[in-house]
Parts: sequence; C-alpha cells; structure tokens
Amino acid sequence: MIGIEHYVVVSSILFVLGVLGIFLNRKNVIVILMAIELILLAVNINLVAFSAFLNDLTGQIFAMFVLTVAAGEAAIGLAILVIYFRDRGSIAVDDVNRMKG
Amino acid sequence: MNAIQIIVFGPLLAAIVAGLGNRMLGSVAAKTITTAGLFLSCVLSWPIFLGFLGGSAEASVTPVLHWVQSGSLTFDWALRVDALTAVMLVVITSVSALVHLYSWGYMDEDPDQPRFFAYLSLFTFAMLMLVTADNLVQMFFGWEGVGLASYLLIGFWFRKPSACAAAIKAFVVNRVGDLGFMLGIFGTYLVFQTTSIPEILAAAPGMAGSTIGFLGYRLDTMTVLCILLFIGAMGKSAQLGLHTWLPDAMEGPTPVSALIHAATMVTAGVFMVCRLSPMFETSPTALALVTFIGAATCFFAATVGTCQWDIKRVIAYSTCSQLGYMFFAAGVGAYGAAMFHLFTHAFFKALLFLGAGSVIHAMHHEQDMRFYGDLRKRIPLTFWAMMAGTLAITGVGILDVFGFAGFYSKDAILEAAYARGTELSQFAFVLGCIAALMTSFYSWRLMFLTFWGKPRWAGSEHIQHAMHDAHVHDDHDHGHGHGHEVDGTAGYHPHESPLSMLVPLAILSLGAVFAGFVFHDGFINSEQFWNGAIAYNEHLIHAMHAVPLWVKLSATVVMLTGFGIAYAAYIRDTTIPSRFVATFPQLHGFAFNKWYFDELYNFLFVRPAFWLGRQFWQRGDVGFIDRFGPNGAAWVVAQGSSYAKKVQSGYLYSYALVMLLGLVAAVSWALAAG
Amino acid sequence: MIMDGFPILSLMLAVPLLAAVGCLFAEAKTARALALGATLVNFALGVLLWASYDIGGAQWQFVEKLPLFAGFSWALGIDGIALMLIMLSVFLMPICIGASWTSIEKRVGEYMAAFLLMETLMIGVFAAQDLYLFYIFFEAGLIPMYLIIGIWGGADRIYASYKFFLYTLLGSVLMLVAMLWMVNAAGTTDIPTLMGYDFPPHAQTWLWLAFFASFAVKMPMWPVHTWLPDAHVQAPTAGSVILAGVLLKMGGYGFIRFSLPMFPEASAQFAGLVFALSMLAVVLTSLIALVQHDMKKLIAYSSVAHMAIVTIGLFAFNVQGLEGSMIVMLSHGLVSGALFLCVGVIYDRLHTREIDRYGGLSINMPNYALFFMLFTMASVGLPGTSGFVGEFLSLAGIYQVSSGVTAVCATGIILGAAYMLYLYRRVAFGEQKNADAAAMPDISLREWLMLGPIAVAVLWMGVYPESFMAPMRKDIAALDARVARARPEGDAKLAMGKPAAGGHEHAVHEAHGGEAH
Amino acid sequence: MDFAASLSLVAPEILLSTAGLVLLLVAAWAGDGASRAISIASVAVLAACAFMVAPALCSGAMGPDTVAFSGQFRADAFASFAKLLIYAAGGAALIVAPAFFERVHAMRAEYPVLILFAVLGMGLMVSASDLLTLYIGLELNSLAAYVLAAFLRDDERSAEAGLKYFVLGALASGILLFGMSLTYGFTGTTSFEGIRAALSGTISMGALFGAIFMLAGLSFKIAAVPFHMWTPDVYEGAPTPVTTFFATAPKVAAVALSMRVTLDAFGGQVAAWQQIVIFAALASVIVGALGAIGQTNIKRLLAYSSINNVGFILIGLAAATPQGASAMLVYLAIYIAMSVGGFVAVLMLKDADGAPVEGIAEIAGLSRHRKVLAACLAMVMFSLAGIPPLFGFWGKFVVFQAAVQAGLVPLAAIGIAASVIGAFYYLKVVKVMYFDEPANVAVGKSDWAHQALLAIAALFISPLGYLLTRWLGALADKAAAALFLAA
Amino acid sequence: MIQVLAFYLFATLVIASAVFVIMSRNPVHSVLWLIVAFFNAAGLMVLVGAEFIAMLLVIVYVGAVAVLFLFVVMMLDIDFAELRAGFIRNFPLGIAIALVLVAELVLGIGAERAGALKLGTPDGTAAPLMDRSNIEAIGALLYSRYLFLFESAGIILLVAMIGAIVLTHRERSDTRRQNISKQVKRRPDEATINVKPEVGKGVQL
Repeated sequence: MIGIEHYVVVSSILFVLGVLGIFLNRKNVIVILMAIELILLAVNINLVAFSAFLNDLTGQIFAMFVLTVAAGEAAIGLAILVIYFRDRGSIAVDDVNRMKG
Repeated sequence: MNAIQIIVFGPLLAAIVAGLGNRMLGSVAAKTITTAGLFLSCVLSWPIFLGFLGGSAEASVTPVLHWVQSGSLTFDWALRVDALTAVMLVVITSVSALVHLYSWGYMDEDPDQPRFFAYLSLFTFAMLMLVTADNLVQMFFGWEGVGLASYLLIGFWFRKPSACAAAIKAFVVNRVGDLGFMLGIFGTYLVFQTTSIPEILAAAPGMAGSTIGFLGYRLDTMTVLCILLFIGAMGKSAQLGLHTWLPDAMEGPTPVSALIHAATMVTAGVFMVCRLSPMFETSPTALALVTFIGAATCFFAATVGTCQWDIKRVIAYSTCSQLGYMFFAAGVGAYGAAMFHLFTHAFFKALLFLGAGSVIHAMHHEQDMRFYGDLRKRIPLTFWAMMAGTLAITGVGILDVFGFAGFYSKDAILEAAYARGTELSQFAFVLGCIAALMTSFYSWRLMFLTFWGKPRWAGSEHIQHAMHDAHVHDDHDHGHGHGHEVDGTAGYHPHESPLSMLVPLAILSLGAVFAGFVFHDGFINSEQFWNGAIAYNEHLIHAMHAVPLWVKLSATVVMLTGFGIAYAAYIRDTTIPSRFVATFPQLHGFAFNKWYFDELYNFLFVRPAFWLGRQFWQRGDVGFIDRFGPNGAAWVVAQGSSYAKKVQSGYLYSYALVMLLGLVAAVSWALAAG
Repeated sequence: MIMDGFPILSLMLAVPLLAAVGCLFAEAKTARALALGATLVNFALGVLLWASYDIGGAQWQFVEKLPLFAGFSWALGIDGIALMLIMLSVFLMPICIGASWTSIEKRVGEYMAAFLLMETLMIGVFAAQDLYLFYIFFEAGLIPMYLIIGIWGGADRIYASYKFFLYTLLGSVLMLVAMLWMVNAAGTTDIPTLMGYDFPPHAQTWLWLAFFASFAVKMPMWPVHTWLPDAHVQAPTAGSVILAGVLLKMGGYGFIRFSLPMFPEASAQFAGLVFALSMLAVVLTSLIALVQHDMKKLIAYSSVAHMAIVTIGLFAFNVQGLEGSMIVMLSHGLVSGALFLCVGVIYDRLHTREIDRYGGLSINMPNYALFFMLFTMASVGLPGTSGFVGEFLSLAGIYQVSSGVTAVCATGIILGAAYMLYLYRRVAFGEQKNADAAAMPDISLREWLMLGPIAVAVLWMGVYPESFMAPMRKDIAALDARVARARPEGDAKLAMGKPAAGGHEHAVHEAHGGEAH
Repeated sequence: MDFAASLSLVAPEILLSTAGLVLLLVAAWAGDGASRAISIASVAVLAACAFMVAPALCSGAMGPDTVAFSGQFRADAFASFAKLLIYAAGGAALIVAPAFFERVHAMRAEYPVLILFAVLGMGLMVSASDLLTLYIGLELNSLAAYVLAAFLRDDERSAEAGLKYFVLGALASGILLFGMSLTYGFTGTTSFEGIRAALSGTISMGALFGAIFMLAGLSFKIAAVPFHMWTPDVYEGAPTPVTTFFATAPKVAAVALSMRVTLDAFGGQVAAWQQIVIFAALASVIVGALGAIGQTNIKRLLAYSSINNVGFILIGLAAATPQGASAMLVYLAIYIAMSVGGFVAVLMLKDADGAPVEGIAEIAGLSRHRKVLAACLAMVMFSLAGIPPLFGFWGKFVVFQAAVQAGLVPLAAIGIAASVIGAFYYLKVVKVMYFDEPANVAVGKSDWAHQALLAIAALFISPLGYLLTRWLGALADKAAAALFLAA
Repeated sequence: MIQVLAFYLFATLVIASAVFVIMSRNPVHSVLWLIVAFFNAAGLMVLVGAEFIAMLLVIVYVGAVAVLFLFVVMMLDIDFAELRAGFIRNFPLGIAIALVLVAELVLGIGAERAGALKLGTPDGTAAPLMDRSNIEAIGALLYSRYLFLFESAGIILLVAMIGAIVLTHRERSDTRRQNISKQVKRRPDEATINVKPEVGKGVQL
C-alpha cells in the first residue's frame, strides 16, 4: 500500500496550487473560487487519507462536513460574484480595488 | 529694636514707602522720607564708629530672622557689628545721606524722583546688609542686592539705550564675579561645614596645608577658596578683567556714580577681602594674586584715565585705579591701610563725583571736558570743592605735618607694599608709584581742562540744545547772553548749583581734607581699633615705619611730577597732548580704547554667546533634536504609514500574497526553530 | 492631626471635579464664577490642609485607603513634599482662572471644565499613594492640557498639542511597564512600601531608565525638552502658567518620589548621565533663550534651564540638593507662572508675543514694570527672592559631589541674568517704539489680584523659606537616609596637610563627599 | 454523556436556531415590512440567550459537567463570558440597523435572521472543544458574515467588501482546514483534549505545521497582521451596522476560539506558537497604527484601530497564563464597548439629508454643533488610545500586567511604546472635531436608539467604568480558570 | 501494485488538472479541469477505502458545485478574450514563495521522515466497525456522535441558501407577478364597466 506521506505530498501540492490560483490570477474572480475548491479538495484528500491510515472515521466525517460547507461557500461566493457583476459589469480581479490605502 | 536695626532697616522701609507710594505719594514726600531715613541712619552710625575708635565698643551680633536651615547648612538673617562694619557703616550712611540730599537739587527736574530715591535707599539697605553680614550668604544677599540697585540706578534713565546696555552689562559682569563668590561659599561650606564668618575665620588657620579636589585637580584648600571668593570681589570692585562695567556705569545719574560706583558698592570687594583676611592670610598664593590683580588694575586704570574726555569716565577710571591700591594693600597684608584708603577714598571720590555732577549740572548735562574750560570763576564753590578732592586724591601733603586724605592712605599702602619685601610687593610698589604719577596727571588734567583755559562750550550739542530751548521757550531769561558768542561760551552762562548740592560738597570737602589726618593712627597703627575684625600684621606695621625716607617721599615726588606734566601740557602749551598723540598713536589708542577690553570681550564672549545661541537653537534644537527626534519620528511614522497604505493596494492577490508570506514566514520559523 | 479621618484630600479632588461637570453645562458667566469659586474653595481647603499638617509628625498624613480592584486602591496621603506641591497647585489655580477671565471668550464652560479637571488631576498626582492611581492621574493630565492647547491655543497650536501629547505619552507608557514589573516583583502597589523596597540592582537599572523616560520628558530635560517651548508658546496664558507652574513639577516629584527612593543604586549609577544632561541644558538652553524673539519661548527655555538645576540637585544625594530642588520647583512654579502671567497681561492688550513689538512699558505701565522686574529678578535668583534659596541650596548640594558640575551649572546665573535682563530691557525699557504699545493701560485690579499674591509668596519664600522647608524637612531627611547607601563620593575630597602648629581640633574634620550630618 | 444533559447545555444554541428558523418563516410570510419587528424579536432572543448563559459564568462553571456531545461542545464559564459579549455585540448590531437601512430602503427581514445565525455560529466557536465544532461554527459565522458584508447589494463598495471578504475568508478557512487536517493526522483525534494529550511530549513536525496553519487561519478571523489585509476594505465597504457587528462579535468569537486552540489544544506546546503570537501582536500594533494614520475615512480608521487593538489582545495571549487569558477577556469587553461606541457615533454622523458622513474632514468642528456626540466620540478615541482615566486604559493595563507577570517585559515595553503611534491618529479625530473650523456637514438628527446605545457605551468607557473592574475582573478570572481547567 | 500505479495515475492527474484549472485562459475550461480533478481525487479516496466520501465528492461537486460554476460562468456575460492578459506584478515572488511552501511542507511533513510518518493514535471512539461498510459506519457515527454538528451543518446550508437568495433575488419591475388571491377575489362588476362615450370624446378607462 502507498504510504501516507504520498498522500500528504499530493495534498500539499494541491493546496499550494490552490493558493497560487488565488494570487496569480488577476483577471477573473471565478477562477479564484475554483482555486478555493482546490484547496478544500486538498484538505479532503488529507482528511480521508489520515482517516484511513489512522483507522478512524472522524476524518471522513470531517471531510463530509467540509464538502457540505464547500457547497454552501460556493453558492454564497457565486451569489456575491453575481451582484458584484451587476454593480460593476466586470469580474476582473484588477477592478476589485475601489477601496484601498 | 536697637540702633543697628534702625540703621539697616530704616532705609529699606523708606525705600518701600517711596517706591510703592511712587506717584500717589508725590516727589517731595518720597524725597523727604528717604533722606530723613538716611540721615537717621547716619546719625546712629557715627556713635558706633566712634565707639570702636575709642576702643569702648565690642563686636556684637543682632539676630533678625531665621533664614535657611538645610541639613548642616544653616544661615540666618543677622546684623553683625564690629570695627570693620562700623567703618563701613559710617562711610555708607554718610555718603548715602549726602547723596540723597544732593539729589534733591540734582534730580530736581526729573519726573521719576520717587523711584530714584527709593532705589537709592534700597541700595543703601542692601549695602548695609552686606557689611553687617554675619555669614557669607547674607553677605552674598547684600552683594547681589547692591548689584540689583546698581542695575536699577544705572538704568534709571531707561529710555537711553546706552543706559540700558550699561545696566545689563553691570549686572551680568558682576554675576561673573558672583559665580566665583558662590562657588567660594560652597567650597567654604564643604570644608568648614558652616557659612558663619567668625567660625570660618577661627577654623581657617587649621586648614593650612590641606588639599581639596576642584575641577578634577587637587589644589591647596585655602588657595582655592580664597581665589574663588576673590573672583567675587573682583567683579564687584571692578578689578582688571571684570572692570569693564564700571566706566559704562557712568550712564547712571551722577549722584549714583558718587554713591555706588565710587564710595560704597565698588569697595565691597575690598571689604570682603578684609573681612575674610584671616582666611586670605592662610594662602600666600591667593594673597599674591590679590596683590598682582590690585597692582595691575591700579596701573591699567590709571593709563586709561589719562586719555578720557568724559569727566565722569576719568573719575570712574580713577576709582578703578584706587580700588587697585586697596587690593594690593590687602594683598601685601596691610588690611588696615586698605580699609583706610577705602575710608578716605569714599570721601574724596564722592566729593569728586558730586563736584563733577555739579559741573555737569552747570553745563547742562555736557560731560565732555573738551567743551568745558574757564569754569573756575563761574562756579567757584564747585571749583573749590573739586580742588579739595583733587588735592586729596593726588595725595598732597607734607610728611609728619599735614596732608589731605589721600596722602595718608596712599602713602601707607605704598610703604606697606615696599615693606612687605617680596618681589611681587616690590613690583606692586613700583606700579603703585607710576599709577600715583598718572593719578596726579589725570586729576590735574581734569582740573585744568575744566576750570582753566578758555571757554570751549560752543561746540557742545547739549549747550546748543539748551540755548535753543531757552530761545524758544524762555527767551527773556537768558536774553542777556547775546553778544558773547565770540568767547566760546555760545552765550551760555553756567550757574552755581543749588544749596542742596553745595552742602554735601562742603561736608565731603571737610572729609577729603581732614579724614586722613584725623583717623590715620586709628586705622593704620592701632590694633585695638580693629580688635580682631581684620588680620593684623604686627611685623608689617613695624616694617612700614622702618622704610627708608625715599620710599616715604616717593609718593610726593611722583605726585609733583604728575602735576608738572599736566601743567605743562594743559596750561603752558596746550599743543603737547595732540603732538603726543600724533607721535605715539598706537600707545594713545591703546589707552584711549581702554586696552581694547570691551572689544576683546565682545569678540570672545558676547558675540559668540549670541552666535552659539542661534546655532544651538536653529541647528541644535530645531535642526537636530526636533528634526531627528519628534519630527524625525513623525517622518518615520509617516513613511511607514504611506508604505502601509501602499501595501494595502486594494488588490485581492496582493492581500493573498501577504497572507501567504506570513504563513511561509511562520512555517520557516518553525522549521528553523524546531 | 486635627482632622483625623476626615477625607480632606478626596474632598479636594471632588470639589473641582464636580465644578468641572457643572461648568460643562453652564453659561460663560456662570462657568467663570463657578470655576473661580471652586478653585478658591480648594485653595481654602489647601490652607486648612497646611494648617492641620503636623510638621514632624507621621510621615504620611491624611491617609485614606479604600481597596478598589485588582490591587488598585484609592490610597491618598501626603507628606511634606506633596503638601507643598499641592499648595502650589491650589494657589496657582484661582490665578489661572483669573488670567482667563476675559481673554477666553469662546467655549468658556469647556475651558473652565478642562482647568478644573486639570486641578483634580494635579492634586491627585501629588496625593496618590497607590502606584497605579498615581499613573492614572499622571497620565490623565494629558487630555485636558491637550485640549487646552489645541482649542484655545495660538496659531500653531495643532503641532504643539500633538508634540506635547505624544512626547509625554511616550515617556510615561514606558514607566507603566516598569510599574507593572515593580508591582509584580514587590507584590504591592503601595508607594510608601515601595519606597522602602529594595529592588535588585540590575533590575533597578531598567526600572530607573523607564521612569526616567517619563520624568525626563515631563521635567523636561535636554534633549527631550523641545515640546516645551512649542507648548508654551501656543498655550493660552493660564495654560502656560499651569504647565510651567505645576505640570513640570510632576517630573521632579517623580524623581523625588520614585526614582531616588525606589532605585537608589541605579540613581547613583545614572547620576553622571543626569549631570551631563543638566549641564548641557543649563548652558544650551540659556544661550538659546538669549536669542529668542518670542517672550513665551524665552521663558520656556529658561524653564528648561531652571529644571536642570532641579535635576542636578536631586541627584546630589544630600539634604541640600534635595531641599534646594524642592524649593527651586516651588519657586519656579511661582516665578515662571508669574512671568507667563506678565506676558499674558500685555498679550491681552496687544495680541502679540513678539518682543520687538513692545518697548518702554515702564513709562505707561509702571506697576506692571515693577511686577515684571520683581519676577525677573526672582527668575535670575536674586537673593531675597524665592529663586535664590533653591538655586543656592541645589548648587551647594551638588558642589559636594562635583565642583565641575557646579561650576558649569552656576554659569546659569550669569546667562540667566543676561537673557532675562535683555528681555526686560527690550520690553520695559527703551523708548516707546510702537504707539499701540505705548497706549496700553497699566494693570487692572484683576491683574493686581493675580500678580500680587504671587509676588508676596515669592518674597516670603525668599526671606523666610523656613515656612516651606519645615514641612518637608523630615521627609527629605528620610529620603536622604534612604539614598545614603548609594551616595557617590564627591570629587572635592578634603585631605588634611601637616597640622599647623597648635592646629585646632576642629580641623580634623572629614568632609568626605560633603556628608551632611 | 447523557443526551438530555447535552441538550440542556446547548439550550441557548437551540433557542437561537429555533428562533432563527421561526423568524425566517415570519420574514418570508410578512415580507420586509416586518423587519423592525423581527429585529426587536431578535434582540429579545439574544437577551433571553444571555440570561441562559449568564448562570454558567456567574457560577464559574467548569469541568466535565459542562461538556456536551462527547466532548465536542463545552458550555463553561469561558464560553459564557464570550457568548455574553457576542450577544451584546449582536444586539447592538441589530439595534442600530433599521434606522440605517431604512433610509436607502434596504432594510430586509433577513438581516436579523442572518445576525442570529452568525451569532449562533460564534456561539459554537467559543464553545468548541473539537476541531469539527470549531469548523462548523466558524463557517456558519463566516457564511452569514459574507452575506452581511454584501448586504447593500446595490452599493458597489458593499459588494466589493463582500467579495474581498469572501475570497480571503475562504482562503483563510482553507489554510485553517489544512492545518486541522494535519493536526488530526498527527494527533489522531479532533478533540482538543485528545490533541493536548497527544502533544504532551515533543511535538511532531506535522502537528507543528498543523498548529501554525490553524493559527494563521484564526489570525485571519481576528484580523491580526499579516492576515489583516481584508479588514480596512471590508470595514469600509460593509454597511456601517454590519461593520459594527464585524468589529465586535466575530472578534470576540475568534479571539476566544484562538484562546481555546492555543491554550487548550496546543496548551502543552506554548513554545511552538508563542513567538508567532508575539510577532503577530507587535506587527498588529504597529501596522494597525501606521495604517490608520493616513486615513480620511473614519470607518477605515476604526478598522485599522481594530487591528491595532487586536495586537494588544494578542499580547495577553502571548503571556499564555490565566492572568493573560483573563486580561484578554477584560480587554475584549472594553474593546466591544469602545467599538460599539465608535461605530454608533459614526452612524450618528449624518448630513442634512440624513446620508451617512464618513469622511474625517467632514466632521471638522463637530464639537460646536454636536457637543455631546463629539464628546462621546472624543472619549472613545482617548479610550482607544488607552489614556487614563478612560476605561480603555484598563484593558491595556491588565494585558500589559499579564505580559509583565509572564516575564515578557520587552514585549510589553515595545507594545506599549508602539501604542504612542496609535495615539497619534486617535488624536487626529479629536483634533478635527475640536480644533478645526466647523465644516457643518454632519448636522443630521440621530435616532433615539443610537443615542441610547452611544450613551451606554460612553458610560461604560468613561471613568465610571472603573466601578465595574472588580466585577469584570472576577468574571474574567472565572472564565480564564474554566479555560485553564479544561486545558 | 495496481494500487500503486493507480495512486500515481490519480495523483499525477489531479495535480495536472489543478494546474490547468488555474492556468487556463478560459474559465469554462477551468471548470472542466476542476471536474477532472475531482474525479481523480475521488479515485485517490477510493484507493484508501473511503468510498462514501469519494462518491459524495463526485455527486456534490461534479453534480452540483461544478455545474453551478458553469452556470454562473455562462450567465455572466464576460468577454473572455480580454481576460487573462497577464499575471500580477509579483509573479516571480509569488511563485518563489509557493515553491518554498511546497518544499517546506514536503520536507517538513513528508520526506523528512520518509515512509515512516508517525501519525497520532486515535482514541478508538470513531473506529470503523469491521462488520459494516464504510457508508454504514459513517452513518452510524454521523447520527449519533456527530448529530449536533450534523444539524448545525444543516443550518450552514440554510444560511447559504438565505444568503444566495437575499443577495441575488430581486423583484423585477419589467415583469408582472401573478397575485392569485387578487385574481380569485376579482368580481365581475369590477372587471367590466359599461360606458357610453360621446362622439369624438374617447373613452376614459
């Protein structure tokens, strides 16, 4: 069987890719939302892997909650995106800087 | 309430009443109160003095009020009377009373008379506090008090910029001396654990040979203390180095010059050295310094006095010079002689000043002797008074027969200097003789320029101004003056001063003539008169009597020489002075410009002080401390703030980046630390 | 102790506080009257306090103690030192109100409230016996002063008020950390207990520095003095009076109450630093004062120089130095306050502090000139005025430690005379250069009533300082005994030479470091 | 664990969720016209909840009796203390809202419901003794908060605030989750108790990383540097009543949660996180102060001020002692009052048309025409700056006291010195209101509810607040004791 | 062996598709790559025996979330050509930091103790029962031990729903809404009016 460290490495890379997705992106907010999903995916892989290797179901339950929340988060995120788009007519990340300083 | 309290506090009371009453009270009342107070003091002082002279009085201390008690440092207000004080009492109260009286006439037209008389009385009070001090701190009180009064009186005509400047100069230069005095008091307290003068004097001999740390050096205790105290004396008595204020002090009304800058305040330094003479006796180094400074001042002031045109400045330098005599007398150990000269000098110098005041009064506030001349017949009483003063100051007299006041005291000083026998005292003797020659020269020069020769008034702006005013406002009064323009009088007729001015002149003339003769034995030769009030050097007295005859005659010889030169230059051939100046311009310029002391000090202290002040302010406080301190901090904060605002760019990705940076930093730290 | 158990100190705190609240809601006229009434009542209470103070009795009198919370307690009590400073505060307050009577026209109620609050806080600072309570009073004073400068100040008041506030705040917050440490280490907030507590020497160093940061700014010592000229120049007259008169004294009080007794070793260790800064302050600020064109700035700089005399006196570690410093503080409180009033008197008439705009005031304002002269002379330390006694004792104290420091600091008496007389000359002497200045009327009755009492106090303190020194004597002695162990050896060590023949027993006197017996 | 007992311990939560559901139905049925009534009902619900949690605090409840649902939930004194503050803050956010939203016809009945659910989430956070509870509570609160931030949906700034808050919040919760997953993996449990037990010896690298990631995620919620970047933008953009809410309740919840995590779960490994907390504390104090200085919008200024204040709170956390915890709670209580006071005062600044005034320049000379308001705002400012005798000083005082007692003298010294920078911008507000010439912009009338709230807050932070210190301190001590007993 | 191969396949694909998610120019492509990533992640989960979670992932994410994304991407009328013109200014810094983070995570957690990660020891309260399937075990746990949280998670979804509606739902002014009660209440006499217009005047309704 594959060792737990492999899973951790995969999830770490996925996590960092998710983070990169957030701050490398300057044009489209939707991709940022997707990057967040990636982060949560990384977390889920971690949780499930640990759960399996620990022989403890808590991790999987946790992962299930994460899924639940992620769904809700996505809904709210997209809703906010929609109203933002309605107000500004754009979802370019570069435009989201009315407030600064 | 005994006599001494009345003597001392009477003038204070009078000053307060006159000063605070000021305009409400009116001139006459103020004048009456102060003058009466002073005459009362004077009348009460003489019996005390005579009591000591007769050997019947004992030194006494009258406590007045608790002052300060701080740990072991205690000093109280108290009035000490001994022989030394008694001498000063009569000098101060007598001269002051006469000056008060004189001022009735002299200041008659001034609108601020109550203020003037209040200041005069205040001065007298301070001076009396000084001389009756039982401890050094009270002496310092008087010391500064007279300084204040002097400042106020010099600046009495405060509208004149020169008067204000002179007043400040007097106060500040005196403060330099006071700094030394204060340090001296601190040192004395440190060493003796007391500021009481009798206790210090009693303990002083025991300190001989001890050393003390001062400014990082180890020095002989008594030398340090005496020199510090002497610096105070130098300031007050206008000795070389700290003398610059005295000539400028002539900006004050002339009665003030007579009282403060001739007879009393400036002699406070001499008084102090005599009062502390047992201390000074323990330090030959300090005494040598006193001798040297005294002799040098005596010589220096005399040279300057020979060249001045302002009648009051001549007398001022003369005062300075005479103070030098007193100091070197004290320096060689002849405290009695020093005090005697102080005593006689008070009379004849006050006389000279008041006489000069009378002249100035007559000449409508013209003080330049180049615009005098031929006043002998026009103001004869003044002339005779001045003559008495001149005879006294130049030391006219015949050995063992009779002499004017200065004759006895100055001779005694020169004899003592010679008799002391050290190299320095011999040097002082030589300088003293040269100075005596110059004294004679400038005194007679003054007399000749003022009272002899032709009237030269026409050139005086003051006289012209007076005449102009008279023509406009009061034509008929001086109307008969027309037609006299050709003789240099410009039609101006000087007239003799009022009685209130002449009476003091007359009384002081008596003093100038007889004081030396009458009190000579008491001051110089009598130990029981002083009765321990000053250090008494029996050796020296004997040596003084044993000096060779040429020494005794030398003073008379140089006096006559000086007279001769003056006569030659100002009566016989009046071109000699200008030819002399043309031949030795540097020498004359050097003396005429007071050895460039003012310029030197201006260059060394005054201008640097202002320059430094501006630098410390603009470059230091504003340019450095504020710039790099609060403003610098504010700048750093502002920079940080603008940086923080820049980082807060509003962009999501930079926010995320910062978060990631923080995370990575924390993880890195954990890796590094864990 | 006539007044056993009566909380007079709390009452003295409450009276102005209540009046302040009243003033907030009152009309201008009522507010003035209320403020004056309250300050006068407090002055009367102060007199009562002094009268019932038992000289030579218990060290701490009128003690009130009410535990509050978290180690805090409402602990008040005074010794002679605090008594004198409280007297100074309550004495100056009615005068300040008087000085603001006509010159403050806008927002009178708030102004009076700020001043009354200030009074409460000042008394609180001097009466607090709880470390934290002290801190609260100490720090809270910033707010009313900030407002006084900022609202009723001159043209550049914003900068000045900020500088004042932030400078002093920075100093005092560090002190707070030190206080926290001390309480943690000593387990008590009681100041009298802490005054006898021996902190380990290495800790003292840091504690001392933290306290120093606060008090040095407050004093103010060179080089953290630059807020003072700005604050003074911009503050309204009464603000300057209270700032110079009392607020600066908090720094000195801090040294005498905290730094010295609580950290004697550290104090000795840093005495050199204090001396160095003080010497610089005396010389530099005096020279700077010489070239000022603004009257208030000049007096402000002179305050820095005078406060330097206080600091050297305090760190002389002997009775004279300590007592001298206290007297200098009291005297400076009166004299500089009076000088600022003098400036205020003519400022009210001509609305400028530019020295060159005046001249010859002796002619049209002789009474004013008389007062101004008196206070000028007191400022330069003329014997017979309060300034002399303090300066003399301070310098006498420091001489026993170092003649060099004394010599340098004593130059202050020369420079002080120079700049003060130069000021006086330009203002009161000379010709009347400006017609408007020449037309100014002499001081009014109100101004008489302000300046007169101070003049009396100044002379009283100069001639018979015993009244002021007696209450403090025992406390100073206790402090002296407390710091004795760290007393530095003076540089003026007397070494006896060969005893002169028949030398007096008297002469075998050891003056090591000028120990006061 | 008896199920019924568990239920009784979560009674406030049950009440909140039930009330939320019922009010939601009411809202759906009655429409937006009922929003005022629903708000009032919500406040009543919060009050009722407060009464329900108060006994636990007063009795200092702690130990096994307070644990519900197999150790996932803890209703001890600590939680009660935090909940009381949260309820109070939530109540304030409800009270101030109607007047604000009605002006722009944006008052909607969902607002109080969302607040209630957010409060519910925060209640879960502070009671969490399990990573799962922590996460659920946090997300419940966060999701409601994202919506609230964007509540003025036609307002660009509000939408932008919602977007920023959402994106960064999601990233933060991702980081937090990743940390939780690591912690779970390397300790084998999600309960705090278990984590603590598992970390009793040395800490493995994985668990250490987990702790750091969790701290990072929590730092976002409490807006500590460097996870503070969202704060100014969101505070400025969100509707002011919402900002009032954000600045208060979530901060309490997040701080309390952080305390649970660090002092309870990772309480055995203080060294692992203490340095990070110290850094975050100092950085927050300094960055908060620096950032605030150049601000022209008063809400933004208060946002920076909240960052600054969080720094001081974290100094108490760095002490890692019961005193520190107690100090943090006291600070929080005072901070809530100051924040509510500040934001309510801002809400009361309206121009003649009733439109909100947020520019600092526009309140110039406020002290002339709105005396009391200006005085209250000035008091808030001085209090935030920590100047005695205002109550804000007390918060700083106890925190620094705790730090010094824990031997963190340099931290205390630097922190307190940096507080001077903070004073600068608080003074600026006072200066503008009192020293500058009147701009006469903020002249509008205020709602009585605002006035009442401001009065209460001002009274609390006035010197009279010191009367409460003993009581407040005792409660905070009990709460801290409960926390440390659990630990 | 198969397991190993499958792991590497899924791992590679999940990472690769994640890269494409964040790199592709077109958001629609991103969503599709995201779906790929989820499928592969589900595969990874199946490998360790978490069938239920894997299934959930596919159903919830692919079935709901990803479709929601697609929906929104399509709904918002965005000019995709304009997007993705470039990366942020701090791109190199960002990449560097990300690499550092990866390296640290991998080194710190994974590689440092390669193959022998010391996990914690679970307390056994949530150990899967041997005789039950994964889904049964989870269910049993979820409805007993985690009931409270389960209910709370429900509230989260409720809040998400409320939020989405509050934010995006609005009454449209250009459409008319049906009001049934009004329709029902309508009476004939209200519905018709008889008027008799005069010539040339028109009818006023």
